[in-house]
Amino acid sequence: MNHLLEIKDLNVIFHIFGADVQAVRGISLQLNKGETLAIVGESGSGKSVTSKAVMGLIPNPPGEIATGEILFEGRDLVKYSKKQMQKVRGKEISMIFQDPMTALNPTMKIGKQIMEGLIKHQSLSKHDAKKRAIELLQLVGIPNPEKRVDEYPHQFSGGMRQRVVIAIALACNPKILIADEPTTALDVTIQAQILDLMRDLQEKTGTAIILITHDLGVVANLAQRVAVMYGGKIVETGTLDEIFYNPKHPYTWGLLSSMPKLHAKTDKLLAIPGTPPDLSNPPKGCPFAPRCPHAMKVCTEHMPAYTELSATQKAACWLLDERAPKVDPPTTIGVGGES
Amino acid sequence: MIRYILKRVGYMIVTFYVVITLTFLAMKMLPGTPFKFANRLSPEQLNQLKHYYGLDQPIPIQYLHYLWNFIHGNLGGSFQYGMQPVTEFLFQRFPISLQLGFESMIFGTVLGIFLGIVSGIYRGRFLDWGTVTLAVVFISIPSFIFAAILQYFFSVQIRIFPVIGWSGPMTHVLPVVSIGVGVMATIARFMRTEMVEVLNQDYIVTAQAKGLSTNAVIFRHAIRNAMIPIVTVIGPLTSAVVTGSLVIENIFAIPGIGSQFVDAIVTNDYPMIMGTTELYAGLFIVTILIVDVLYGVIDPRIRVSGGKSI
Amino acid sequence: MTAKSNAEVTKELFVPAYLSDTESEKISGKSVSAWKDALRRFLTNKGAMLSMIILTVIILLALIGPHIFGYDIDNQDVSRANLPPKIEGLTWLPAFSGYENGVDIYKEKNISKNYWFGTDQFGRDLWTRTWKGTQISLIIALIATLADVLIGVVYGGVSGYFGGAVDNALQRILEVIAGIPSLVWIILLILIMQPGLITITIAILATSWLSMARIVRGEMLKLKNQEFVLASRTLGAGDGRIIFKHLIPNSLGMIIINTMFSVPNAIFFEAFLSFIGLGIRQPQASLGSLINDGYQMLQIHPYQTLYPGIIISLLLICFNIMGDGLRDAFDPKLRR
Amino acid sequence: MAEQREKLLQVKNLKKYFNVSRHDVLKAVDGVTFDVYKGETLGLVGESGCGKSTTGRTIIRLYDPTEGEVIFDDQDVGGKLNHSDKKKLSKRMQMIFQDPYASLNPRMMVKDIIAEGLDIHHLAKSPKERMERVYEMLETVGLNREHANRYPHEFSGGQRQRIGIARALAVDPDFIIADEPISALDVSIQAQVVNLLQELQEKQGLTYLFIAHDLSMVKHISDRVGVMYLGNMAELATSDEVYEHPLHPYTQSLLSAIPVADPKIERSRERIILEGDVPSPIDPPSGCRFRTRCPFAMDVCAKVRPKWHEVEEGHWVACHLHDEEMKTEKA
Amino acid sequence: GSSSSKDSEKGSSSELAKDQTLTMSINADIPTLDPNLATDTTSTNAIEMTEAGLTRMHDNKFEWDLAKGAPKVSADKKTYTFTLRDAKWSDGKPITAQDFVYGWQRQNDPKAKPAYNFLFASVGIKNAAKIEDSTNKAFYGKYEKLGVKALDDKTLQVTLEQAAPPFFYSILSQPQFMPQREDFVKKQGNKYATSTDTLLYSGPFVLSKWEKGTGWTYKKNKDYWNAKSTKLQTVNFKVVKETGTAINMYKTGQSDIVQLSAEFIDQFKKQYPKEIQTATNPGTYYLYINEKTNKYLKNLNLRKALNAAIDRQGLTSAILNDGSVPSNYVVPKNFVNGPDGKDFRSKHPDGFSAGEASEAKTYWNKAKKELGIKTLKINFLSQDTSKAKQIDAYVANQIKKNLPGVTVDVNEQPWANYLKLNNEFKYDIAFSGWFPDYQDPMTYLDMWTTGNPMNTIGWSNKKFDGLIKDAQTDTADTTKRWNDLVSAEELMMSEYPIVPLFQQGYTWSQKSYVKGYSQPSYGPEFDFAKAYILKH
Ligand SMILES: Nc1ncnc2c1ncn2[C@@H]1O[C@H](COP(=O)(O)OP(=O)(O)OP(=O)(O)O)[C@@H](O)[C@H]1O
Ligand SMILES: Nc1ncnc2c1ncn2[C@@H]1O[C@H](COP(=O)(O)OP(=O)(O)OP(=O)(O)O)[C@@H](O)[C@H]1O
Ligand SMILES: [Mg+2]
Ligand SMILES: [Mg+2]
Repeated sequence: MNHLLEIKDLNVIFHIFGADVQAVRGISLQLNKGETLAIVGESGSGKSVTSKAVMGLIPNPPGEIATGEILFEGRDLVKYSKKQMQKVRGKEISMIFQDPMTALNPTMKIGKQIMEGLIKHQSLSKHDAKKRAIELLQLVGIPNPEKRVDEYPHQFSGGMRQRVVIAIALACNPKILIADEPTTALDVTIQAQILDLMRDLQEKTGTAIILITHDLGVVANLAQRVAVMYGGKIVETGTLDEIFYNPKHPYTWGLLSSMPKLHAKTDKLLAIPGTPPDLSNPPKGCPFAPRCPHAMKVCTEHMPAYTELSATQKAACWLLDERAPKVDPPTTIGVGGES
Repeated sequence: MIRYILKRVGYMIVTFYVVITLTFLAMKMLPGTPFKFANRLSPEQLNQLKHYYGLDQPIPIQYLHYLWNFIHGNLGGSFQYGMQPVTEFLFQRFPISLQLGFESMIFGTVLGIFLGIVSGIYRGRFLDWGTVTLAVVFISIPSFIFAAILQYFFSVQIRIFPVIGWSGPMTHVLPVVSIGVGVMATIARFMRTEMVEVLNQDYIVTAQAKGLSTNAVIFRHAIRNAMIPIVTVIGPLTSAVVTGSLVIENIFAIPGIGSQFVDAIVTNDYPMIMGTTELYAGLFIVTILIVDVLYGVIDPRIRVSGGKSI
Repeated sequence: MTAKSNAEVTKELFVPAYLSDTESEKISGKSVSAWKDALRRFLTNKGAMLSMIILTVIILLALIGPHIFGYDIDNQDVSRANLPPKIEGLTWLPAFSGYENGVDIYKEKNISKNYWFGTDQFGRDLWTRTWKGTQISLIIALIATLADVLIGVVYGGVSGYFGGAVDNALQRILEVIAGIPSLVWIILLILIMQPGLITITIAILATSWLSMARIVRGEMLKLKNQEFVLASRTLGAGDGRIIFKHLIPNSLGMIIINTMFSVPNAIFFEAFLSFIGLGIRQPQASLGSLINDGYQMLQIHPYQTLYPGIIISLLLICFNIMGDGLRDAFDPKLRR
Repeated sequence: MAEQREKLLQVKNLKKYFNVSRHDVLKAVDGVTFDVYKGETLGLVGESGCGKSTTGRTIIRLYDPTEGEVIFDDQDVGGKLNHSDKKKLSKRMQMIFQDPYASLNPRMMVKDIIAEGLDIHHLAKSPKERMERVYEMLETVGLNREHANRYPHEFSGGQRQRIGIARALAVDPDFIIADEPISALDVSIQAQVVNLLQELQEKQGLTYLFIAHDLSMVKHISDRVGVMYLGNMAELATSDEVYEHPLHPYTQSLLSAIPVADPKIERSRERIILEGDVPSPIDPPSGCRFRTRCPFAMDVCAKVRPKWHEVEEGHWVACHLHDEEMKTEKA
Repeated sequence: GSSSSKDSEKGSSSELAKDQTLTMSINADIPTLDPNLATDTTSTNAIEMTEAGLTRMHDNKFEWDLAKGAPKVSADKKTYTFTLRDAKWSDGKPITAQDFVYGWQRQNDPKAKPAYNFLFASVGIKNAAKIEDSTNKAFYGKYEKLGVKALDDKTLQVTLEQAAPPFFYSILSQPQFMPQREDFVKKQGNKYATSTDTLLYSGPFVLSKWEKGTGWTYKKNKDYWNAKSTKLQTVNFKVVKETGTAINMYKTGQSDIVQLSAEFIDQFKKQYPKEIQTATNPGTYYLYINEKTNKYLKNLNLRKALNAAIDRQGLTSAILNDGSVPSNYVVPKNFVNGPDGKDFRSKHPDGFSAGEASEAKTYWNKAKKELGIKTLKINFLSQDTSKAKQIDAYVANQIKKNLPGVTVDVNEQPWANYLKLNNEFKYDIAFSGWFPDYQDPMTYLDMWTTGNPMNTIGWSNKKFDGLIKDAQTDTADTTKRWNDLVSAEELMMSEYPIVPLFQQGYTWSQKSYVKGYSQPSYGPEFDFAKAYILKH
């Protein structure tokens, strides 16, 4: 196997208030060198938990990785000790969080926050680390970096903070960068700056990116492959084009058709009715069944298996079973129709 | 920042002025005469004494007089000590109380922070449970009872520490502990809450994601942030320390301002009550000011903008 | 996951399932208000529950305790002075044996009646006095706290709700008041008034409302710009409605929590005042004055301080733990 | 088409300043002019902090305007209003809020939340009528009768937002200001709410001021769109016009910055990426507010504040590039 | 201090210890050492230990101190000429008769704010009463007219208004009658007697350290004329306000003498039976009964009822328990002997009891009938000290218990307000006490005369006034004077204008190696002038 990262049948459970929240239920994923994999899905579908599991940062208590493997270059990170994991974090795999306003320590100088990882992983001297920190700030496009290394986060604007967070994540040239909603808290114009920056950086460093978002626009902009999550499961994966132009899962349909099109006229959005499932008491069958307009009896009883649709695309839906009635995707997703 | 400090100093002066006025008025409202031997004095003698102390003048005049003297550092003479200047007593005894308070504060704060950190880190585990219980118990036991028990145990039974005094380091232990445990408990409780709060912050996860060791995360990121709000409790805690020292000084016969104050109250030594009150108030006000300014100094978010928004 | 046996999946299952709109909007479970939710959380907090039980017991004893033996608080009889505690069935316990330093004092003084908490130097039954004292302490705490809540809530509420110049003025005043240490306030007050229940209450009051006012103001400032309040405003609601329907119910949690911490503060301060001789007047007793009286005897007749001491500590501990419990129960962060 | 239509709301040179400290005035809205026609949806977009919410809140009189006129149905509602005037206004003008979690009082039952307007305006003659109306509202927004006796925290975000809509609708208003009603919701849920709003508009002839920063959604729902930047209106036109022929450089860059959920378009798109961040409204740039980030900034932009004028019928813009006078001056 | 931690019993040898240091704890600071201002026992004691007068009290008897011996008395017994010893101030200068004259005059100079100048009038020093009397224009403040003169450096002549009363020589030991040196007093000005070096010493000890709030230390005064009788080299006083703390110090050997409060006495009796000491002192405590403004209390039966209602034995044994004894009298026991050498109390050793509690009810019933009342509310004024509070609780309870229908409202006030209310007759009964100014029954009796400012009970009896007047003026016939005083007390107590409660006692504990220490009933409160420490 030459995947950079491979997640196999990952299950994560949170024990809270007498209930067990099954946040992630048997996820399998692969990530290759240099590619960008987007994970999209409903809020609470387990996107962040999956990424935290990779980082070994599931808070325990209340959370735990119940079963599964996370193979990084063939080694199972789940079995890693705390110490071993610390060597991976920040060095091999690093992470950017959603809210740049809270992701930085308010009482520590920007420079120092960047230097910490460098000193830890690359054993740089303080002086060299600082030099590198300035370089990194320059790299992420912060003007006047010599001066700004000695400033505190509150002196930076949101967009700049997010750049700093990216600089921290990239400090040690990680092989994988996990970006958990890196632009959700930002304005569109700033978001565009950040997305540009990430693309540039990836080109330069060849880092593989796991991009978590629920903004399909961002996905279209940045990703090569997409995994769609729902109710703690991956319901569909494929290349960017496969997912956008040839989606097979009704949830993906719903997702695509509920977005208005900027460049096309849509009369009515296709809403997905209802609310996401309660993961402390997940449905027996397909998690999407209660909201699925094409739901069949089987859907509420049995979890569908993945159907390999192409070398790169697969989906878990009973509609893909040969016994199922043929259902056409709604026309509203017809972005491919090219207006 | 400078403007902020100036503004605070302004309030401080107003507050202090109110204190002076209030204490003055309170003294005027006190029933009875200040002269201990009034019963043995003829009315004539009494009037003479009143004249001597300026007590026969109308109250507004007395008030202005008092303010005037106050500005010139004259707080009057102590009735119980043959009119010796009150300031002399304050100068003599205040440093001792200050030292006691300071040591108690240090003891309580350091230990409290430590316990709070431990408790916050091991949230929900046995250590946490133990610390929280300890804190609640120490907050709940009046310091004088604690002091009496300590004295009986360590000075009379085991005889490690002297019963009274304020000379060698050994004499400091029991009083400082008696007052300090309360401080410790309060700080520990507060620190724990802050620690738990901080450990849930995103930047802690960021730090972990950098691959820092648990110790580095806790020491470099969590503790500092958790400690910033601690500064704000120090102001009110001074009050607690002062209250504590009031009785503790008596129990350990420490010649501080606290025992003096109690005496003054019991003997109606008005100038002394006023002087001590003003001193306490001054101390308290200055502490709050320092704490507020300090808060700005430690927290970079406040440093530039000046002043914290409450 | 992929290797799912298809055996049980029969063709018949591949028919559309009827899905109603109402179905997808259904909420299972019984309706719970935020109050009930907090209560539920509080009830599962073992420490807080235990504290509440202990408090209830103490309060009950404070109510009935003084009547058990038919003594009043000033029932002196020096012939039975300084008797150690003795309880008939519990004489095997050293604490209730009626012995002091190995001597059966009851026998020595030829007394047949049992005094559960012993007697003081006046021969007054300490059981009666202790519970009566608990009553007084609780009453002081209660009055002080109630008034504290009222003053604090009104002051903070007005300041926070009306904001602007009103807030500015009130805050400056508050700042000045808070600049004066509470001890100074209290001592000045006690000096000019007659010591006693009312004075103590007023004295405690004079300073204790400050924290309540601050907290309520903070809550008001936070809440009044919350969208649900704005929504009510856009619906044309007046100040009264906003205050009573929206602001107060939502700050009640904080108010209750703060009250839980005010009660022990009041009790504690009363004890402190008693200790420096500014407390309740004889023959009335409060826990603080009992401790102060007994304190002189601590080395000789420790039981005279012990029981009031235990009760006061229990009260303080329980109120504190309950306060903590309530804080947790109301903490929105802990809510799912 | 706009000409014949009746103006429901006219906003003229509206300003709202906040005194953030003794020395600083924050100019959240600094002279905004626009009309809203009966039955239409006017979208308002712009970056965070540009004054969209403030505009909405000032119109509905949550804030008192610092300056300017607000004429609602030929009545000036921008001046000093007493409580009963405000109350009257509130029956006709309503608001839907952004945060579905913060906008419902957690201590009140859904029925009391929805009926609050009825209670305030005494619109229900009996408790029974009140309940009837609550049920009606619940059903209108696609919820069940059983939901009336529940508390907000038991609902999901989309459901809560619908409760907020029901509350606004209960007093039967003509005009609704929707302040980012969907930005806190999941993508799949957003459509529920948007569809609901559109349905209601069709059925009840409502007029909306729809505030959002998601341009695609604004375009979808709005008849006309106004673009705000730093307290000023930059451009206003029909939505197609704005999206197809944006005149203001800010509008152009805003449009190019939005990632489109279509890989092909994304791959081929040219972007105008703006440098830097939005300046502070406390100390805004002189002249044109946008000049500090504008790729086409001229000298005049720093000196003269661009005029808000109609370049084409129904297409308003405030930019020197499109001001004939300035153009000639430059030449 | 002599800090042997063994509470040794072997101190039975009579060999002196090498280290003659005595350490005591005390609950009050020295307020002032200026004999003009000193009013409290601590100051007085300190002055008596560090200064010398013409006489010195020891074991309740006076000894000649700076006076070489008995003075020459003139025939009319009005002029007394003392010859002074060769003695020195602590700065080496001799103590002269002029120093006495200055000291006495300063005590009569209103500007020097003397607190106890009335003592000069009480003894009958010539013109003292007039100098004190502010209505007397010719004399007021003219202290140079006082009947005291230095004939030469070593001869002091004192002139009295009449023959000297019996307490003349004993009162000369009091601080008010001690010498003060003019040049020194003037040089120190306001600072006089406020610290160790702003004071000159003439007595057995000098004050070597005086730390306010902590305590003070005496060192033996080598220049004292009688230094050979002073054995102690050092005496430490430590200010300790909490009795418990003081006890702990004693138990751990950190002090040699400790004053015991009631609570600790039983324990000490058991634990340290050989060390515990008891003595009565002349402090008497009683209740004032307000006859001036309370019409009910003018009724004799009611007053008797109050007197009989209180079980004083219970008070002294259970509440006070410190050696105090019940009293039914005005002049205390063991305080002063008459010309016959017998104690004043010898005629009525147990005083004038109104009877038991049962009799109280009888009186009360009579009073009720006479007054036509069923119930009575009594406002009981007292002080807010902790000791007074205990007594109040007991007394109030006794009255309530034994006089059914009487309710007592205790009003505990700080000293100053207590005095004010007392002087304004705003009370029904009030707790009060008296310490003697001089060693004579008169100090307990003259204040009850009509019009005396100290008479704050409103009781007035012409015959009593007459007897006191006689005793005051007719000082030459000591036996008649004595009998007058005895009759005066009898007369007073037949009307029960006050409710005597108890005569105070002291209980203290002293380590068995401390000898020669006493707490006499008149004179120094703690007399360690001749104390010494045995080897232990
Ligand atoms: N620390 C935690 N304790 C308890 N439950 C948790 C915790 N973290 C996550 N969960 C639960 O796990 C589930 C998945 O959460 P996750 O954060 O992965 O969602 P997400 O897909 O990232 O959603 P969003 O888009 O809102 O970020 C949720 O139901 C959440 O309640
Ligand atoms: N009550 C207030 N007091 C002071 N400043 C305010 C107040 N309300 C808003 N502001 C400021 O006014 C400016 C405009 O705010 P407004 O909320 O209208 O922006 P917005 O366009 O709605 O932004 P967002 O998209 O973030 O909601 C901001 O800088 C904001 O900080
Ligand atoms: Mg997430
Ligand atoms: Mg907004």
